[in-house]
Amino acid sequence: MKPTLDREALARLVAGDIPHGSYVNLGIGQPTQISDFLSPELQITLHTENGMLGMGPAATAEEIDPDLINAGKVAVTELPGAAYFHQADSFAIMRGGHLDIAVMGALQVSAGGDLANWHTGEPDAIPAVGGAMDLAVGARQTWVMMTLFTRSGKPKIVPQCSYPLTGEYCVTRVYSDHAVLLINDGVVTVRELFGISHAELESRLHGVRLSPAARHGRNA
Amino acid sequence: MKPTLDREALARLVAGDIPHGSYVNLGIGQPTQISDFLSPELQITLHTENGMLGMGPAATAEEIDPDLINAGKVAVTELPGAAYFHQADSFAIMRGGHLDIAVMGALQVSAGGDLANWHTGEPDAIPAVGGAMDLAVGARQTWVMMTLFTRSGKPKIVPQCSYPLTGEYCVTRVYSDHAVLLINDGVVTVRELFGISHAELESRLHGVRLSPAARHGRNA
Amino acid sequence: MRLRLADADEAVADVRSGSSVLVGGFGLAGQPVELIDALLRTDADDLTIISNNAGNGDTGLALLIAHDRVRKVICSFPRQVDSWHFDAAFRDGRLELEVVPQGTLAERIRAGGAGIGGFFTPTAYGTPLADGKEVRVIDGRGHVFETPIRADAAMIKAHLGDLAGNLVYRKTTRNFGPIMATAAETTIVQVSKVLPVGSLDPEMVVTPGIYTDVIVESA
Amino acid sequence: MRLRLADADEAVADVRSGSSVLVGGFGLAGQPVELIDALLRTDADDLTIISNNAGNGDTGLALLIAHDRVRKVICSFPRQVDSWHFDAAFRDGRLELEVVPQGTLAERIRAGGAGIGGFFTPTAYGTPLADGKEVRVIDGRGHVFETPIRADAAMIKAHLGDLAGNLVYRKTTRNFGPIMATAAETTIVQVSKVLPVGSLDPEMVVTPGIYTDVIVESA
Repeated sequence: MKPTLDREALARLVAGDIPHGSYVNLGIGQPTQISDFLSPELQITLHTENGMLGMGPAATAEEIDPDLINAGKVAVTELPGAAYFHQADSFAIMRGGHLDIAVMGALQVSAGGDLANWHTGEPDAIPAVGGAMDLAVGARQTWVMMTLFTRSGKPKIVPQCSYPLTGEYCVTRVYSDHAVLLINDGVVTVRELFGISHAELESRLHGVRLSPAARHGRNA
Repeated sequence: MKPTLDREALARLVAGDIPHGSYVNLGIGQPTQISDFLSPELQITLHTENGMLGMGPAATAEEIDPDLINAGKVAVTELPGAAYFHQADSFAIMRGGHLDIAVMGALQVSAGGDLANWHTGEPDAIPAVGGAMDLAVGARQTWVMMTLFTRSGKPKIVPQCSYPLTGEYCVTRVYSDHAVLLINDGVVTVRELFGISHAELESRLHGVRLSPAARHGRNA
Repeated sequence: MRLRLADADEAVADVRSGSSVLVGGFGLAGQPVELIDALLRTDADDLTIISNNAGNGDTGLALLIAHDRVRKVICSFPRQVDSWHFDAAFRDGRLELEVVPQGTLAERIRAGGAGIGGFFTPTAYGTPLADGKEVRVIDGRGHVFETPIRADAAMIKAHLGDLAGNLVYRKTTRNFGPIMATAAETTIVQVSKVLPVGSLDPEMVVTPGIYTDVIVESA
Repeated sequence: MRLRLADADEAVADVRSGSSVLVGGFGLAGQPVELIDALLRTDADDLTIISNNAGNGDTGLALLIAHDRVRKVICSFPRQVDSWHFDAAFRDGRLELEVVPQGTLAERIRAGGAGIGGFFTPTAYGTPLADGKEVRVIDGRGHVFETPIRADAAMIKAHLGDLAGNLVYRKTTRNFGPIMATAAETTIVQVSKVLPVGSLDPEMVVTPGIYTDVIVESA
């Protein structure tokens, strides 16, 4: 049995699955780390929804420019071939279906691919959605990167989301510490497992029907 | 009685009525001539709907650049302070209410300010509308520049347009060879007459109720 | 970065009979003449052309119409002094025509590229071009519901492109290029020069490379 | 060319109590801090602020909220690590909040500036942010009807301006500036330098001068 993935290994795994030449938006938080493992030969172009294509790595000391930040408001750099645009144009790229992949964190993902990642639904929570809903409806593929269980052990893959939705039927893959899951038309297929058996996964994801690992390779 | 205005005198009259600092779109045909009489001190900025603000006069021999044309597809020039933009942005300027004045030709104008200038309605006519409808709904003021009567002597100011409309309730002024008319809430006020008496004008514009000349000056 | 460099014939080879094609330009300014000429050399017909005009003189779009390759034209201003090929085809009933106000045409193409499902515009309210369309009074003003336009291909002309697909235009040739580039399955761009990545100032880029699929250098 | 040059205090003097104000910036990038500081020095309150965020730390927008000058915030992402003034005002019920997805916020502002009466977007369909809104299935996909946003004033930050009001931005500070400039009765712009007319390349202008009403140089 392969060991459970730590955050770095998970980021490396996702990075390796992004096809050559893709246009990608990496969400705030854990997905941001994926960029550390994208090799230049892959010619992957990063989009940041605050108005840029061709975003480079985080800026270090002398490179820091407060006028050049990513969606997480972290100072970043500009790669050759970059372009800047305003917010309406930036979200036209997202909503118009021009991004190949968006990778986002999640609170819950349903077996049907519904995504919940913006609001716990608690009455005193302050709602803040940012660009998550636009990414969810817009990117050709939405991948989720998260721990498979909450700290208290509750599964984040659920038959139906109990948290308020970000978008319906949008998630196509879930990358987690314990499993890579493919979601397609309500069928959840196990691609790879880490530190957990299929039987244990099934028992912990109660109510979610899992198909066995696909035979046709990683990029299915 | 003042004499009838020829096209040049009419263009000069309209030019003199455009307030300092205005943003203006001059329609294809007769209105284009207005630009010959706009003095630089007036700081009037011309918009051309094919994608430019700060359009200068028609290009002469060595200035002609096929990449720089106006909406009538005539080679023009660029003034200092110009800006280029694409069609969606150009029509956002028009439809969004940012132009002070559009001056267009007309086939008919109704007493209520309806404009007909794109289609004779004849069954074998090939319809072509261009930007006329967008200008009619978008400019803060729509001025019409035309002859007051057709070659056969029919009035072009009518109780109701018989030609297909370009826009409803949009025309605020009509500059013609015989009269300058102000249209406001269905009331047509005679500002100035040229080569025609008020009584004769009234009789020839049968069915259009005319108010007497306004007392409060040219820029009413 | 999935940009394909091609010559004009290779570039248009994927435009099949029955395709819808957005064609840039306002009159001749910005019209991708080399790409249209290449399309003429294919056998694609039954085309739907979305363009501001319907061809001028005996070149470009006008020839495509003259050779009966076009089933339908969606445009704002077909009739011009030199649109004799369009005029003849239309009067003969060889061509379907949808006239759209120029600003509505631009906005529909933008909506197609921007994932907007439709919009209400005051343009054309109360006119024959609103016939049969949903209307709604918003804030006391009549509006017409308009739907997005997307096409199988876009053929546009830009000034300079880089190998990341970023584009800049020249003067009033910009017109429909930037919006058409966003609204097609395949965007084919004719440029006067293809530059190395990093040659264009990122602040000046008008069309980001994400929209460019095929680029043709045509000096 | 009706541009007014002013200092920050003169520039914001027309923003009255009860006004709606579009405020540029994504976090601090592009936030017109000098203009907000000037607005703090007026006595305008009961303001509706439309901005992506609801203030950071103890500066700019955050202070406007801290001083109870804001009645309502329309934004996409109020809660941040340093949004304590917003958080407190919201929890105390001193502030009304309308959360709008960031792309819908941008598109509503663009619609306001572009004379569009409303549009259907797939964003937020099936989520609580669509509650109470008109929905429509278009081409098999659920859409939500969204209305344009216009405001009494826009306060934005650009990089350079010329005396015709043309503006260019710098890197990711461009964000909301170009669309907010189009959607206000009065657009007030803070720039680092005002240049003579003709200093900006017409191909590079992002906001044409027609949208700029008041310009403040603030180095």
